[in-house]
Amino acid sequence: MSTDLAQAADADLPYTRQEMMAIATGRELHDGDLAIFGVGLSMLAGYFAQACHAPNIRTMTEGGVYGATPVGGLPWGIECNRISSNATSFTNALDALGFLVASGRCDVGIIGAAQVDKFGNVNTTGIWDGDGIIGDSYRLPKTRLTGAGGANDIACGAGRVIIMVTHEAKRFADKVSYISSPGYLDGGDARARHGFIGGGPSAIVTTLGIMRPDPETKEFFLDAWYPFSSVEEIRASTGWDLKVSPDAHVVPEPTAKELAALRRVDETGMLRKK
Amino acid sequence: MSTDLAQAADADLPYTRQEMMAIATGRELHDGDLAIFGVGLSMLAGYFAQACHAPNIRTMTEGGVYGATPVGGLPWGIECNRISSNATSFTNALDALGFLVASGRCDVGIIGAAQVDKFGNVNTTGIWDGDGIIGDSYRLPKTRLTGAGGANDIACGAGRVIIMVTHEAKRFADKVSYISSPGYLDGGDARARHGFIGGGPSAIVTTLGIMRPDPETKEFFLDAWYPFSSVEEIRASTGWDLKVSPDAHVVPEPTAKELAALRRVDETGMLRKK
Amino acid sequence: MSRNKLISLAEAVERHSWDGMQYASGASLPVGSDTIVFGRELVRRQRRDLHALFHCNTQQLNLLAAAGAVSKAECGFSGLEVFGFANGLRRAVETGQLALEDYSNLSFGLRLLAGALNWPFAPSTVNIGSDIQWRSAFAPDETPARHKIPTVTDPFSGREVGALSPLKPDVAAIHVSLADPLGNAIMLGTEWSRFELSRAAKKVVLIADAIVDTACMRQFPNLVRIPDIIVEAVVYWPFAAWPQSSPGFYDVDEAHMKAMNKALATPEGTEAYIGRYVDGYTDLDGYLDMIGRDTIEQLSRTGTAFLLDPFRQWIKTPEEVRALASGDAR
Amino acid sequence: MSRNKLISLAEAVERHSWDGMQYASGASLPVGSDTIVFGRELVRRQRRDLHALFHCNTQQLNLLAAAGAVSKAECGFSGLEVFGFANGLRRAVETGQLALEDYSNLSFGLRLLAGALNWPFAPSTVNIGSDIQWRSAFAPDETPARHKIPTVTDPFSGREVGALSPLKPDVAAIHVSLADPLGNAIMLGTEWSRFELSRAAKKVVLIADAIVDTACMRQFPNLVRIPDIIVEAVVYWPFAAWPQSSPGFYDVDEAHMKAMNKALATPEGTEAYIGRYVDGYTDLDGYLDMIGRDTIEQLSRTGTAFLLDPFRQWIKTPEEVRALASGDAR
Repeated sequence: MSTDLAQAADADLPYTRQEMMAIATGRELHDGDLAIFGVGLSMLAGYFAQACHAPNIRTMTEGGVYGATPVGGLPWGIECNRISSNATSFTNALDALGFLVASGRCDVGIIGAAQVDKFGNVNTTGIWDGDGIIGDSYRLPKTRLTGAGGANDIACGAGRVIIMVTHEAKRFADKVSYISSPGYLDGGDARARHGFIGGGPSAIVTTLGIMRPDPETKEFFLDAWYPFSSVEEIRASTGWDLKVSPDAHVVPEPTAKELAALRRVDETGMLRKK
Repeated sequence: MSTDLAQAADADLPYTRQEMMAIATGRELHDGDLAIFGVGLSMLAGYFAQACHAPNIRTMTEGGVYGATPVGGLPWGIECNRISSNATSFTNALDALGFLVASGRCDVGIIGAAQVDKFGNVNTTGIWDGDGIIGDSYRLPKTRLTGAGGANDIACGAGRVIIMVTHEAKRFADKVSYISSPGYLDGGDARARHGFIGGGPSAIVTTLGIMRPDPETKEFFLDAWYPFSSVEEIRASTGWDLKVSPDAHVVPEPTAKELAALRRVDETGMLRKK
Repeated sequence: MSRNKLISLAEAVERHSWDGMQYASGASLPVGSDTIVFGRELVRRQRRDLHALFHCNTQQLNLLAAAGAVSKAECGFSGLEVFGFANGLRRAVETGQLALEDYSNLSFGLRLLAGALNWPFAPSTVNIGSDIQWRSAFAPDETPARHKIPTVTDPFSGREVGALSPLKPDVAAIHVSLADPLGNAIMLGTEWSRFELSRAAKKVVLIADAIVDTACMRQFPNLVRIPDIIVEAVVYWPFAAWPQSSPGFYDVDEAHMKAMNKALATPEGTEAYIGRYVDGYTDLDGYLDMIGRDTIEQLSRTGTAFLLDPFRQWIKTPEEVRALASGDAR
Repeated sequence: MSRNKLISLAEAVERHSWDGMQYASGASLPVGSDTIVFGRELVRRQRRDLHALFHCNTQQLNLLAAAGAVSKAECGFSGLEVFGFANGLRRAVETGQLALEDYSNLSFGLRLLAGALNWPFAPSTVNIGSDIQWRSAFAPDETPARHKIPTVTDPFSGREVGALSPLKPDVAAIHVSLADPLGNAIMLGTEWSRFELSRAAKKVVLIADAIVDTACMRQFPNLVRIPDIIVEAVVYWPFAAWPQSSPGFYDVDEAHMKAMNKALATPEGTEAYIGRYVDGYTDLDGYLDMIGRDTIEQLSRTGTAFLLDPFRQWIKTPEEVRALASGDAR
């Protein structure tokens, strides 16, 4: 199914695909969680959860910004004045990513991805020519991306990780070109080799649906689609032969309460843009 | 020579032995040094140097107290309000002892000792029965002392270390019962085995005189005595066969300026007590 | 978003202490901010077999050791600075009632850092080559001690450095100058290793000399080195560090420091001290009476009082704090 | 006791930068406090072959890379957050003009920590098992990379963790909110890793949005996370982080962030940008004119302005600062 058609269909929805993704991500957060958000969509999804159904979520950004909520629209960064204007505490990177995440204290983190593979490994570093794989020797990327930032640290340390990503075939690879942030590596109990305290990605939430890891193999399967998407569309937009859970189901539409909460957080309408 | 006789002699001096020791220690500090002081005499000696001849000394305590001078008398501790009332910066232990001392940044530290040996090793941990040596197995000390505190860290990291100690034979051992803070260990280049960035003790300043390490063997020899002490008294009060430098000399008496500066710092007359 | 965590001291000690726990305090210094009053309550409740992790000894450890509440302790420094040896701790060590494992002030801080980061070890360029490395009170027969500070080889240079074991206390009682009811806290004066301890401990109980509005924290977020998200409980207790000092609030009580340390030198003195200064009050008012209102006034005339000026407008009165407390204040 | 260290920006760059140096900044984040104006001066003076150590990329590294001043860089994050990819840095990497070594935001901070502590390495439980460990732009032929993040065995458990190499930059230019002439500094907002960087660097130059009396530092010593004893020079330069933000002082300049990043995407755009925004001013007044007085007024209307309120009474006017400066202010 083409993106054009999908977007045409969106015109009839009272919410955007991005909003559905943010709400589906937010639903993964539980009241009381110590939660770390990255910049952009991740932050909106997290603060949406706090505004909607998880008022006692304990929020932080990797900047060491605690007790804050965005003011004046989506912050331009995790240290932006829009998130620095009502914090109760400012510390630093070692505190946030080290003492609170690498320590295993953080319950959940939300990260983004330029590319993700079937074991939930994330690439945000580069795209290489040819087969897209960096190869035996290091070589120059065709397209340099942003690097790992705090996502590698969250991927190693957070109790569970939710990966948010726009659903396009080129972004869903059988194997990412470069593992910037580890998911389940080559599957199974591969994480144990490195002693990661974090549990790994619990969900990949996309603009089309939700994938979850098989408890044994750790390969991600399709768990749910949205009211506006379908199993076929999702499989066609995924770069590996995506398995579908026998229990796969449609994700409940955003409620009026959810949309209202999300839009209070997304004051400048970032997610309303189609 | 008995301590009683020595103290009787002191009655004629316009300064006490403790004051002479503090001044002699202070003279070891140079303008511009980044200097760390411990509690008690060490702090008085250090701030005396700043008040007298080294105005641009950069002072710190292991509490992470910067830019302060004692107010109201000798501080009861390195964090006492008497040193906390005019600081320009308060940080913490890791900063002071780690970033600034273990890093090798600190030029000079002043430490005390319950017992010191001919290689400048310091014991502040305990005194054991019998030969005074802890023995092959750990055993209970007859007298438990204060432990190492920050002195071990200063002994390992500071560019040079000045040891201040009351001169009594029982405190000057051929070999200390327990090395709480390393001097030159068993002499020569033994420090190099452990890669210490600090240079080791440059002087032992006592209530009777000043000892310095032989450049090769690192055994401490007598370099100077005070106007009120003598080579004989010092050798008799030292638990090893103390060598005397051919250049050994008498330490110049405190000047009026020095005494005035010291007494401004020692507001409550701690060092005036005999 | 966080909940009101104000509870009484009695409730905090009841809920957050137990026999045999690894208990940390003293991530302060012997004359400064420590939760001495938490230790008094531990003695009153006759907690036993504590494994004390005190960066430095304070009058709290001195009292706990004298009272026989501690069977193991680890310290960077075990004296009382200018007040001399800690007689209660010393007596417990010399009689073998308490095994005291020695570190230094840097290495103890690094062990808290390692605990906070969940590192299996922290590298150390200190303590190596001295008896701190070779001797272990916890493994007395092993000489040299092989498991206390083993060496590790730097993979870059081949150089050997020490490896320090991480500390993760079960409970840390941390003294702070100002806390809000949610558990955000400001420390005045050196923080020593309270920052690292608050991250290394499994549970953090704050004991604050004063309670302020959260608005104070939003005005000075860079001063809030302990954020509410890692705090279990907040106890309001003025003069909590007495006879030690709290910058901004009160000076060290020199007379009581000396008298207390003298008392703790003997079992009889300790018993008398506990009778008078542990069992001698049942609530905050009684505690302040016990210290003496004159003494309180005198100690409050500290040269550091100006440090508190920017925060006074947010300090709640004892009545306001009582109204806020979720439990019954004692 | 410390001396007046106020010097002009030109003098600071003249004295404290050289071709080929290991230069650190960006111990801030891509939208926050960074010494962008120091980078403009480095470009103006055509410094070359810099080895840039930026915890995160900022518009400073983006500009330096676009201008061809950097041959090696190490980063934890190399984008511009919501502003997207850093086009200048990206172009330099994709053309092979600059070798970019990747770390993460925690590991970069830990490397500064290791540098500050003079550790030969820092243990790491992150970056291992990913291509950050296996791939090295500085040793492209070595796959897997063996010297970038080798493993080290925990002597307590036998577990393998990563070993991170320490960072000790030759010079760090650190943006702070407030500095006194001696070099004591207060940061408002996240300090990110400026605390650790200030201890890891061999030389520290502070660029402050405002200069205050030392009395301000004595009122708030717990906020003075960078003490004068480790500082070489202090530069007064309002809007030093522009177009990035400085909490308390000004918001991010969204329009310029985008325009700047767009310009740096091409050599032509970079040349035009330098002509206008690097060579386009000769002194502080000219710099502020270049930003635009209207823009300055608008950016100063920040929701974080209240953070500065407690300190305003000590802020010196530009004339007072000029009178204090030991060198000629440009």
